[in-house]
Amino acid sequence: MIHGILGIWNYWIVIILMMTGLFIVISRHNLVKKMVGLTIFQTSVFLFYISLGKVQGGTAPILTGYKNTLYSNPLPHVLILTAIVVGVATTALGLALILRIKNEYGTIEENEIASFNTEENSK
Amino acid sequence: MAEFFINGFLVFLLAVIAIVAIQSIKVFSTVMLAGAYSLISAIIFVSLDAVDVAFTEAAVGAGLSTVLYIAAMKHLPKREKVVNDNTFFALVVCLVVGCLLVWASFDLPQIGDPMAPIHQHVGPYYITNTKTDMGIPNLVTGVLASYRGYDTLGETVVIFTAGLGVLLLLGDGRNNRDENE
Amino acid sequence: MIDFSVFQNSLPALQVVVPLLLAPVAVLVTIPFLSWLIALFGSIFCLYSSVSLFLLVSEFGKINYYMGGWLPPYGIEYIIDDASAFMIVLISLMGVFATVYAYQSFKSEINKKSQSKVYGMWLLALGGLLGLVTTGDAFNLFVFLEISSLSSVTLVALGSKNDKRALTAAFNYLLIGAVGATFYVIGVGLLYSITGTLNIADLTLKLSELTDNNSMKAGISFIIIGLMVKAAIFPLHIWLPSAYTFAPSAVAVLLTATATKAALYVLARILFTLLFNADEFTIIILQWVLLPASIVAIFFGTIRAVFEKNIRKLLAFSSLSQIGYITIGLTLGTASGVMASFIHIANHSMMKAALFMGVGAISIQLKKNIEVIDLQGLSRQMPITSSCITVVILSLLGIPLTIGFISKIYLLKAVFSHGNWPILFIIVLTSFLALGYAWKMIENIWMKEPVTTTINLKDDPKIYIPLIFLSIFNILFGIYAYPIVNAAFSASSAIFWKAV
Amino acid sequence: MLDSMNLITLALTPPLIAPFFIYLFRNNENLRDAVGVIGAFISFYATINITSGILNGTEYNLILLNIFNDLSLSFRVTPLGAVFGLLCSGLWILAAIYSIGYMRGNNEKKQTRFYVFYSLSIFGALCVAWSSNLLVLFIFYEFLTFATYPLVAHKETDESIKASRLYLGILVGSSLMLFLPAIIWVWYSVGTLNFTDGGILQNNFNPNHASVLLFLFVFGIGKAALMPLHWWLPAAMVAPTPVSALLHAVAVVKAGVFSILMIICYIFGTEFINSSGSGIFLIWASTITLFLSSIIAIRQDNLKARLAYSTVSQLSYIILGGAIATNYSVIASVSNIMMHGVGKITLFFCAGAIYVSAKITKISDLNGIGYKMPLTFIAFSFGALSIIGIPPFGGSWSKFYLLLGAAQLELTIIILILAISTLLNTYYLLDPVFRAFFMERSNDIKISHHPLTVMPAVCSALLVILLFFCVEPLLNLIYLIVGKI
Repeated sequence: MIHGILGIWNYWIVIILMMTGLFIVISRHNLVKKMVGLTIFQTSVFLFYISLGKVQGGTAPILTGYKNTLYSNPLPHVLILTAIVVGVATTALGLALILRIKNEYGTIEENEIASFNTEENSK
Repeated sequence: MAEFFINGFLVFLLAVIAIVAIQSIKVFSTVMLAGAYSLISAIIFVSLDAVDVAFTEAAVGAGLSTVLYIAAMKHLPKREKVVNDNTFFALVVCLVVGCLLVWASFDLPQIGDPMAPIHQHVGPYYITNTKTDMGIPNLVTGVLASYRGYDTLGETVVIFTAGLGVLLLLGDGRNNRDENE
Repeated sequence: MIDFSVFQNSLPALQVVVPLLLAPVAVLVTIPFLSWLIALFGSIFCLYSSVSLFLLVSEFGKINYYMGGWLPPYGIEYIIDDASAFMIVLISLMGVFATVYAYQSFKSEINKKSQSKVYGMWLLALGGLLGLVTTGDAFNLFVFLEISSLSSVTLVALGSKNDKRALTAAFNYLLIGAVGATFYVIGVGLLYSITGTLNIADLTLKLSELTDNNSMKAGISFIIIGLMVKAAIFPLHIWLPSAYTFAPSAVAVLLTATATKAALYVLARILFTLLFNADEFTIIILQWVLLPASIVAIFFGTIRAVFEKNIRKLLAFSSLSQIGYITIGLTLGTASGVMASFIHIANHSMMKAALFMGVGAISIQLKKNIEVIDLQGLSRQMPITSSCITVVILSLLGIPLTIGFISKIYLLKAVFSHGNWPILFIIVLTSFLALGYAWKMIENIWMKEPVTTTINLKDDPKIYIPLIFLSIFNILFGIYAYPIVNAAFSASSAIFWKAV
Repeated sequence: MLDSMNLITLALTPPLIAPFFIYLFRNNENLRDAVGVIGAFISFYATINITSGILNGTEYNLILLNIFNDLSLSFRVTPLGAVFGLLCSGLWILAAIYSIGYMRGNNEKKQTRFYVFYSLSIFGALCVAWSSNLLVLFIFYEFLTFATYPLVAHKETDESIKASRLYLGILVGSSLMLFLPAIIWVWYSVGTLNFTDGGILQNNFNPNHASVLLFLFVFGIGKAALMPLHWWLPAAMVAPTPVSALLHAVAVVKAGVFSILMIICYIFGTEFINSSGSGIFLIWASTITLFLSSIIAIRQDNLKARLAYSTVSQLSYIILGGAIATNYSVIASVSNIMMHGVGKITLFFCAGAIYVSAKITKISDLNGIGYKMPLTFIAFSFGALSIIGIPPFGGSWSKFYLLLGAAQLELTIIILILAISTLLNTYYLLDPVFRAFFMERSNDIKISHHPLTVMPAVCSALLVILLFFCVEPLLNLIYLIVGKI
């Protein structure tokens, strides 16, 4: 049991980090902070994937030419390369939206925008 | 053992950064913290043998997106107005999701275990065949460009989409606003 | 000289890649009309390729297309079977209608300078959705999920010319969508870690060897949560009402007809392939998660719609409840239930697309978000649009001789064979309550005198042509239900592996 | 002689295509109004041919297309359907003529829309009459509801919109929530929905559940106005009188009871009703309805409302006959569809004629008016006497058979209630005639006749008498049903 927990403790850290990111996304009203939370959330997920690919005593998956070299699994790395780029794309679009919102509403606090919108609705 | 402690320290740093990011009411410093978070993750990636990912994370995650944030922050308020009415809800959601993940982690293979399924299936194929199929030593590049090349095409399309979106929202959208006014 | 057989063989890839590659072309053309033509060409090409794929599949069976020639599970595989062929035909058909409609909508709702770029975005959204439903790789699915998300977010945000609330709607859509997508990635990661593969078919095979594995259960749960966000299943629907309300008319048509439907399809596929071996867990997911969610969605959506004044929001809430009917079909966990869901996926997208078109035709002219009272006396000013809207509303209510009726009897029959009486009661009760929101539109259109706002409205042929086609479909397939019912039957047997 | 398919097509086409011509001729009043009458005659001709063919043992089928694998959109004329079809198309002629008089005499607006939907409603009723399976019946049952909605809401006042909401709410609500599930239950249990002589449920359906199924059916068919679903009928009286006359005395309500009889005869089968004991609750439900509505009718001062409650009561006579499910009671029910239809349309024609001529809607205003419009009131009294069941008027046959049927099963209490109800009928239906002829009028009133409103009333009043003496063909037709079940 103890061995088991030691072997998976790394996951738990990653889980805590993920949840911190998610917490920021849900609890903060500032739109930029929400985006930051999203970035932290996603980066933590990347950590999770990369730690999956690790092999004890392995090396980076670049062929060394020696026989019997133990390589870490390249597939999670490939996936995360894609995911990083997708994450940045999301951030960029989100920031563009935030800028427009600031332009139109004069604020980027969610609760202020919400009260603004309800006023608009009741008009 | 040294590696273990270094990693432990880095991960501890990440946790500290994340918690400070929750607390800080200066949006700007949160943004910088996010950059630092990415950078430290990149270092951890290196220690986890993911060199390519580390480079990309450092360049794109820590570099590019921080630049984007900073550029955006020029036009945005620097301070957050703190309202805490969502905290409880957020806490509950995070606890539930977190517990689900912890529960799931009991059946995950241990980190670094070479007998884990992912090191038995599909992965080894790339390690043995990339050289003969592609003739390049970097496995990640090989897989990225060829076996899963279609993902990379999709990734390019995502970037194009986001770029086009930013252009539509900021370039034309604003100008036309002005035209109308 | 083009080798035709090569072209024919690579159709599974082309139907996704062609719209994606046409997107930059449409952007670079910079003349709105030409861009529109390119978008139209793209969507018609998709329709052509999906119909020929559909015919191929129904004749020769499943097509597996290996991207780049790498065999799965090492490379990425595209699967066209009866179910995904059903979906691509639906998506591309609705894509063509929406594109025809889009010209007039964008012309008046979006600045001239942006229009070419919007058509590029439009093609990206279309291609993304087609990729979403045909891919056989769990991670590739994520990539296409993001393509379609980001493009739909931008399209929604473009409604800001008329109403700035479109921006907040888009931001919420982006944020919730991104969190959902991340959940999906976590789920895929969990499953990957215990199986080592990303190919969905391979994954299914590997998972069937495992029993009672926490990671498997959690992984599937995360994937389902992620997809529930995209499919707007209660309580993860919160992005949907305002996104549908404030988006440009044509975008609302596209989203309602294709985006949520594609996500629902993927959800169904995941539910009935990955959960193959986890009997008990399947029951938990279906009976204790999805079923209550759909029931609440049906009631919540219907009741909110009854009291809603803004028509687009009304339609959005109605969509929410209709999505509930679709997921109820899935929760039955029987082949006939899945079949009912497929029928309603197709039928609901035809109904809602037509309704959003009809409502858009009015809001395009009034240049504002219209309310129910703005419909007063519409039958005098826009008789054709009014008649089409009326036909489709009747269809939405499930009146005989329309497709809504076909959906309803198949759903009821599926519930009957399952023997679940409370659900039966809920379905019939809510379909009666739907009369509450649908009828107030008909009353205002036909039984009231025009008011000042509606006095200058006119029928516009460029807008009502696709609308007429859709209304005819609403009746045609309601009387001659063979094609949809049969296609849905093969689709459901393709994804429902369990003993039928 | 046309063959079977063509005859059905010939009967169904006029009401279906008449709307196009009506819309086409919308600017030429005379031409437009003639379309309906011509269509009615063509349709009636075909129906007569079909009916005589049925009497000679010919089968009439028309298969249009398959909706799904095992269900087709098709028509088959059953003897029961022939009776209802004959009633609808026959009275359409009179009603078409009458509505011209009424709409013109009253200067109603949107007459084109009115005629379009009027004709579509007839189409719906005929399709209900000749449907070959439950699904087709349901389809056109709903079609009929929606086709009559614009007629009920015709005046577009707040009152009429409210009433039509109630109309639609009750009819659509009950059919969606009870009727449709019941159909699917049958479909699921038996595998077919075709109307078959002797029923399809015997041996295929758990007799213990039969009561529940029948409950779903009779209360799902809101058009039959069984209490407590009768509210829509008085509410629908806001419609112009031709609508009340043809639709809410003949086509719509009769489509309701007709559907119930079809279900009893061709889905349940009378044997199954009796062996499973599922008819018992229906006997009581209909008895209570017929008694209570008679009492309510007495208290109504509005003429059309009183007629509406009288209709509710008479519909329950028909359902009662079906619920008792003996040969005699079925004869009573089917003949009452015909007798009550003709009788009640006479009453409505007269009510409309009174409204057009004198703008009177209340019974208490009728005092002494009889001598100014004698024909109308004589016709009214003929219709009333027939509905009460007094010879030599048609309605007496059905009352006679109903009593026979009840006596056969020794349902003493029911016979008693029937007797009391008949007394009440006599009072509330003859009360207007009595006032019109034998009471003094305090103030004078101007009368302006429109001939087209009186003539149909007189014709249908004569038809009431004719039906008493020439009941033989009708009874022969009904024996075809009873003989076979």
